[in-house]
Amino acid sequence: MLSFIVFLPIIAGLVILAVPSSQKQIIRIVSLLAALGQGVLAVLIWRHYDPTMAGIVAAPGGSPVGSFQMIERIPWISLDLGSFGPLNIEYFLGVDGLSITMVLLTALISIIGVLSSWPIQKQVKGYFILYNLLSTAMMGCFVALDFFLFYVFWELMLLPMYFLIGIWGGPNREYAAIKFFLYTLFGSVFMLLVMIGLYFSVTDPLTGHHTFSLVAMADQANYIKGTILGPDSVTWRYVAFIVLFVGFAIKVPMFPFHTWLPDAHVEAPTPISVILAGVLLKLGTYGMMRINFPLFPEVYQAGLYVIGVFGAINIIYGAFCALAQQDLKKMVAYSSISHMGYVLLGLAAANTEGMIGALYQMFNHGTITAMLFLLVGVIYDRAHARQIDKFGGLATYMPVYTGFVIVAWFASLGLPGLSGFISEALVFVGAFSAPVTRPIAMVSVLGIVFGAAYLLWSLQRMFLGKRKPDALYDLEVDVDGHEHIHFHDWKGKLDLDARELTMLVPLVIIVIALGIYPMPVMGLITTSVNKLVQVLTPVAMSAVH
Amino acid sequence: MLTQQLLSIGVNHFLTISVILFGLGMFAVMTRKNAIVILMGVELILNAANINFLTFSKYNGGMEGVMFSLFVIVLAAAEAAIALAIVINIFKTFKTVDVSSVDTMKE
Amino acid sequence: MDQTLSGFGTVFVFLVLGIVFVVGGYLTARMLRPSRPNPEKNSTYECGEHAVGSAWVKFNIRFYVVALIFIIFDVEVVFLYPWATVFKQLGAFALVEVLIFVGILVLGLVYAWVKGDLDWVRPTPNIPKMPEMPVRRSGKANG
Amino acid sequence: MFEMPSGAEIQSIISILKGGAGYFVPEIYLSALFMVLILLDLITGKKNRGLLATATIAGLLGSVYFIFKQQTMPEVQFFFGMYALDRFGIFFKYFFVVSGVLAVLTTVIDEQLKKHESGMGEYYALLVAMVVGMMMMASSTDLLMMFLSMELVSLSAYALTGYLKREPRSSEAALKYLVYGAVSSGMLLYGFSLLYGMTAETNLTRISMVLAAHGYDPLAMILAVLLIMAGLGYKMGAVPFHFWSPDVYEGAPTPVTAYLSVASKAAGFAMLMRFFFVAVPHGFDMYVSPLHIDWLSILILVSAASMIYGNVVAIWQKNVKRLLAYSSIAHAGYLLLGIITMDQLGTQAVLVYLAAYLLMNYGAFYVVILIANHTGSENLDDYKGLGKRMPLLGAALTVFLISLVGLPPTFGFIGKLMIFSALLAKGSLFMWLALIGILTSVISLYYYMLIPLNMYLRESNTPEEGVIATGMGAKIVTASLMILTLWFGLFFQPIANYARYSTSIFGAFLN
Amino acid sequence: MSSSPSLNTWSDALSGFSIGWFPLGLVIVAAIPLVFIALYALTYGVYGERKISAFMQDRLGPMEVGFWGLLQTLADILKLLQKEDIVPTVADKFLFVIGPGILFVGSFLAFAVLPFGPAFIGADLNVGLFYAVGIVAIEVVGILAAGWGSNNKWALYGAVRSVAQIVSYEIPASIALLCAAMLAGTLSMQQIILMQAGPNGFLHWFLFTNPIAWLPFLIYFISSLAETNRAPFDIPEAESELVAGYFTEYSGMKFAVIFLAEYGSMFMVSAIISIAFLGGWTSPLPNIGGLELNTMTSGPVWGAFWIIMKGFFFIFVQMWLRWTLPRLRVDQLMYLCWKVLTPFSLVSFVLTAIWVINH
Repeated sequence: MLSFIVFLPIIAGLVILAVPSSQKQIIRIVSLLAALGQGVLAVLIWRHYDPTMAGIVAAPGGSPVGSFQMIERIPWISLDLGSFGPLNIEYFLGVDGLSITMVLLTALISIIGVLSSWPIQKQVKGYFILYNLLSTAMMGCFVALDFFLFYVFWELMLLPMYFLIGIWGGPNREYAAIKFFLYTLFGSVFMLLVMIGLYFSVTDPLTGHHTFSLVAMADQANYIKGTILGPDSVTWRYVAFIVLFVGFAIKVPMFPFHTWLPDAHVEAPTPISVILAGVLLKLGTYGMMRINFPLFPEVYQAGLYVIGVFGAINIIYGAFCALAQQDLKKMVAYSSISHMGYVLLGLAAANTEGMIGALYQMFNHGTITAMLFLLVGVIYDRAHARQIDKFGGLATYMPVYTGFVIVAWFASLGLPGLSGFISEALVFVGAFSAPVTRPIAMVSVLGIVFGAAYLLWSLQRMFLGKRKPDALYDLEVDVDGHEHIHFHDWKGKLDLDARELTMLVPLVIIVIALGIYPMPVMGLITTSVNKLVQVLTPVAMSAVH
Repeated sequence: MLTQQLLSIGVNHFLTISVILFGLGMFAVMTRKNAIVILMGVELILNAANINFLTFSKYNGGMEGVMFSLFVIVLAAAEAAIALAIVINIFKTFKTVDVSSVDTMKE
Repeated sequence: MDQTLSGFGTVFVFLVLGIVFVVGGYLTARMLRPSRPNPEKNSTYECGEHAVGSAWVKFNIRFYVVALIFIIFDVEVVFLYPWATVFKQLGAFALVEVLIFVGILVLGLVYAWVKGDLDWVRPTPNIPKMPEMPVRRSGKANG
Repeated sequence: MFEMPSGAEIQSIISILKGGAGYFVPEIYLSALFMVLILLDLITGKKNRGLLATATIAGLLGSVYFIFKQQTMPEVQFFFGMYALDRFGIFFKYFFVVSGVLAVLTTVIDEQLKKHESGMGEYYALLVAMVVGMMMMASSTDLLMMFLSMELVSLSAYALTGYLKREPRSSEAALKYLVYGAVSSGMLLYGFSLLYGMTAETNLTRISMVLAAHGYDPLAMILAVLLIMAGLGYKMGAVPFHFWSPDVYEGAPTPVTAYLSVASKAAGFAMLMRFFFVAVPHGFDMYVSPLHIDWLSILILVSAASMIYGNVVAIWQKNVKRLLAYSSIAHAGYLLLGIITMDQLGTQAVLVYLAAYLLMNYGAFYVVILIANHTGSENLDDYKGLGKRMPLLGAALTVFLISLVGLPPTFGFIGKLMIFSALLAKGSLFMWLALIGILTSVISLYYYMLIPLNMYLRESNTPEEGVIATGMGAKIVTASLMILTLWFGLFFQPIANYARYSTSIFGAFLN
Repeated sequence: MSSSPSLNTWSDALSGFSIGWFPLGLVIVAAIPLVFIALYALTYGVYGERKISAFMQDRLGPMEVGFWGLLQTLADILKLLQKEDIVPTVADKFLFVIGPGILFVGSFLAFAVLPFGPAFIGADLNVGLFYAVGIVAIEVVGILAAGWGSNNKWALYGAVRSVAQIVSYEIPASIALLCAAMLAGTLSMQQIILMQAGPNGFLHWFLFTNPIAWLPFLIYFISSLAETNRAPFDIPEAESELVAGYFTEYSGMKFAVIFLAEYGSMFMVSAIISIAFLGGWTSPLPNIGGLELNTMTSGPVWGAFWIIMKGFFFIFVQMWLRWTLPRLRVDQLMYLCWKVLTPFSLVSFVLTAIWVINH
């Protein structure tokens, strides 16, 4: 089942390859079908998922695949390396609480992404092939339980993303694409070294051979003394942790490594922004939770404070920057940085509340930011510009649009009753209850205030009041005295059309529903997060040793 | 008499000559700009190696060194042939055999 | 070993004696001959006219080609000499080997032949320009 | 000076030669092919390009049969220990035959060579001669044979480089290749002579035995090794013996460039491994006493310098061939990493990396030629907007470049993975080298991606539009190279296992 | 080395004789060929050539100085010694001076391995034939030095033509000699001659013992003409177009040295051809039953006589040819060398090899 959900898009991509490039509609429909198929599969997985099983790590003496579900484990490569035993790489997929939510999110965002790609006219065939490749890679990352496989999927994301930004992006797309590519590659190449180092340091307790299995790696008992990343190699374990952390932090993006994000977002076409913000950023934090922390728990414990500080910086710095932006999309991009800061803060708390908050925030941020970018895309489609100053009084002329904007904006700033509130609240509860992060949490609360500030201010400037004199649209008064506005190049419906509504309505429903009743997601993740926290706590570690 | 004097020449004498030849060859290679002169420097190097081979062959016994030097001579000739062909072609194209001025491709 | 070396020792004496003879001849002549140089006498001979330009004219490219072919053949022939002295003992196997060796050589010759590298006058416009020299009447015997 | 051998001795020599000839069949066969090609060229006259190319490919593929038969033969050293038949050599024989076939395939499509006024007989013959020479480089176990085979390769390569006589760049490249090549082979030879002086042996195994038994003068040893490194480094195109490679790669006909950058380099590495693993004493004692410098430290320096220099300088290149030239210097650095580990895993990694490099570099050059056929240049600027106009080629080139960077899921990634695995398996000893390798890989991404960047992200300067037609054959070759690059990126097991099998002959020599 | 004890007795005895460290005996051994060259060049070389050419053209030649002009060459020598030695201002002095020296020394060194009979040879090298072929090639350097050093167009052209011609014809020449070496199975001059010695005189000569040797013999003879720049291969010094070739600028003693070298080479190649194919110092006369002509005409002195006579015979043929055949053009020259002589020399090589294997 997991294989299907991973490879369905790539199959669609192959089908598209065979379709002549003039048949744009067929290409779109094939992609949509693939995405919908993914959605159906995701729902099936969700229905089959047993939330009482934890995952994360194999129980000592138990099954080598732990309590993961929907396992698919096939030997992939087996090489004889002589004195190093065989090199075993497995095709190893599985889900637990950490990944199931992400799988759902990815499937959802994929569907929305395809819908939002509908208006793209330039090289449709190439676009959808790359899109489907990206979709496969993302999904693969979330379900891979073999480090090697994970790495392959991880790197596989880069190239489609590069081209999607670089070819279908805005005027400065070349710079943005290269920057995105270099930053993320810089983060990930070191992962390769750590991966190899881990391979030589970990043995599978069952076979006695070295292994790439993340499940085995998560168990500190499987590390061999005297190897490069063995329990006694303190320095290298610190180095490895930092390297991995930086690699994932670039993806998040964490403060000093964030500069690629605004560029990428501004230049990327709307669907890619949606995917980027909705799924890709989550990979960073997911990687931390899946790989970085469990594999080096003692380093994680030692670095909680630093992680927390970076989280706070992200929250506040992101908000500040958002406040200063003229470009609506850039503002949303910086708001993403700010919101991912909450995830980091939650991770730094190192307790159940914080972790659940973080994971939940990841899911919520995915949906909310997708909405934000979609809405930005809507106005960009019409006006071909996004300067906040160039609008004004849109509420009068585009009431439905404004309604959606208000929901999204409020969800983003964490208004109670909407999903963002619950996750942010949980993060803060966790952060306050952990002594290490308490002072950081106090500072971080300011972020909410700033968040409210930039969101509300932009709302006011764009939607309320009257049309600005230098606005990007013309005002017409018809014979009945009704005022209409008219965008220069826009032939379609002024307010949201059916396709846009199809994308936005489900997201709004999810945001509101999860704000009122978060248990569908919470229930999925709690067991796993508990287990994760247990694996990460010093007590558990000492029990292992 | 003369033969005895000739025989009193030892391995070090030969090696010294070989080193001097090698040094001269390297010097020519490094300082000269004329392709032909550079190739002559290379011939010096090859011959220095030949002297080594023959000396060692004589003083260590064994035929390998002699064989080696024979083949080196042949290869030197082959190399000279190809080198000449290329240099002639260069001259036809560039009207010079100055290596430093044959430099149309930039860094 | 001794004998060979003494053999070449004799050759060395020949060398010395040859040089002595030449140098001696020069010296004797110097003592006997007059020396009354003048610029006209010391000028380069060019059929009694003043020499035009330098002697550094370009040669027919054929000369170089001949040199190339010569180098290859000459060195290969060198290999045959030691073989020639012992091949009776070596028997048929060595003969076959050498025939292959010579066959490759012949192939090279045939190649050069067919490609026209053995023709002194080629149809291609490879005839060098000799700006310093008056144009030759006999275009064929160029050189 | 020397006694004439007696009749019985001569007979025994002859019987040894006769016995050895049976193990030498592929080389003999290819030498015959060389001559047949020349004859064919002479017989058929001018209009024979297709025939010659077909004959070359058929001939090269025919040699696979003989190499295959060798797999079942016992592993021996023959011709008085000058030459070896072993798995290591057989691996490289296959490698060179494949690269030869690819070289012919690239030649067939190259417009520049098509316009060449004189025939192509010599070209293909020299190509085959190089294949023979490189096979011999990989299998030689004697200093003399090593030198001879290396010169055979070099001489053929000089001629091939300057094959476009009317093209100034080609002549210039040939001159530079020749001058540097002659000097470095002279240095190599001088190093050999010193080694011979120290041991009175030319056979690699016996050299190592003598050195082990009697010890050696470290100063003379380091001098000899340095000089030999100069010769081998030249073949490999590693810093600081790389000066020739950018100019030569740029100036030579592109198929030759591809051939040199892959096959000739691989032959250099094969020889390097045989020489350093077998002949010269080695070990990790330099870490015991820092004053003791041996060839391993030289290799480490060379490797690091190559990776850094090649990758950094490549950034500023505007010519794609030149860019690939600098990158090939960098790849020599990566390959050396595998040798530095001095173990079987590292050697295996080198072979896998070479196999990967064969596919991806040839693929890249293949597309570069196809593009140059259309645009008439290899400048990056002329690649603008080509992605749209040649979809398959663009995609394939991107795959090859990604593979050259070393990103999954391509064969190049597997090569890097194996190399770095070998390094890290040694513990933290070579961590810094691995770091250099990784960091320079990131740099390499930048310049490699300049090509897709120009192809896809920038608009063409010329108003031309529409898909550029490429021949069906070229498309098939490109696509199959691309698919192989991806396929082995995912399922590299057979090649890696075969590489391991091939390296097992060094078992006793490696630590 | 397995030279039979009767060989080289005189020269070996001489070379063992030395005063203190000075190898006087060796010097005498070397001086004998030197004197021989000088004498022969003066008498047979210069005078002979003039007389022979005169007779061929039905005239008398030098008649004034001495009886039948016998002292003419002596007068010429005195003239050359006294003549002013002109070195052109633009010449490369060093090359100009050293060129004739190299020429002469190269030519003279070849005489080191020339057996003047069974008992006398400068140095009986085991690679004698090879040495001779090799050392004669040094002349090329001298010619080039002379031509280059003169800095004169005629000289340079002459030198380049001469070098091209000499090196080209060296290929068929050396392959032809190779055939003789194969027949003999040795490269030592004395051994080669011994292989052709026997009671039946000329019937033992390689030229007559097998059906192939006439081919390399002819090839070598033609090539040797070219190697010594003799007519009809004398375009390097073709007086009608190149004045005097590479020695255009030479006068006085240097000119004399060049001439000596030329005549030395002429004799050398003639001697080599007689050694390789015509039995060297062996007597041509066979023992006919009781009439032991061969035994009677053998011995050290007879040997010297025979080899010099054979040499002179070929020199005579060379002079004869000079007045018989027209000069070849450059392209004809190269055609003859590469497309006729070289292929045929290879053919003769293969035939000889097969013949030797089967006998």
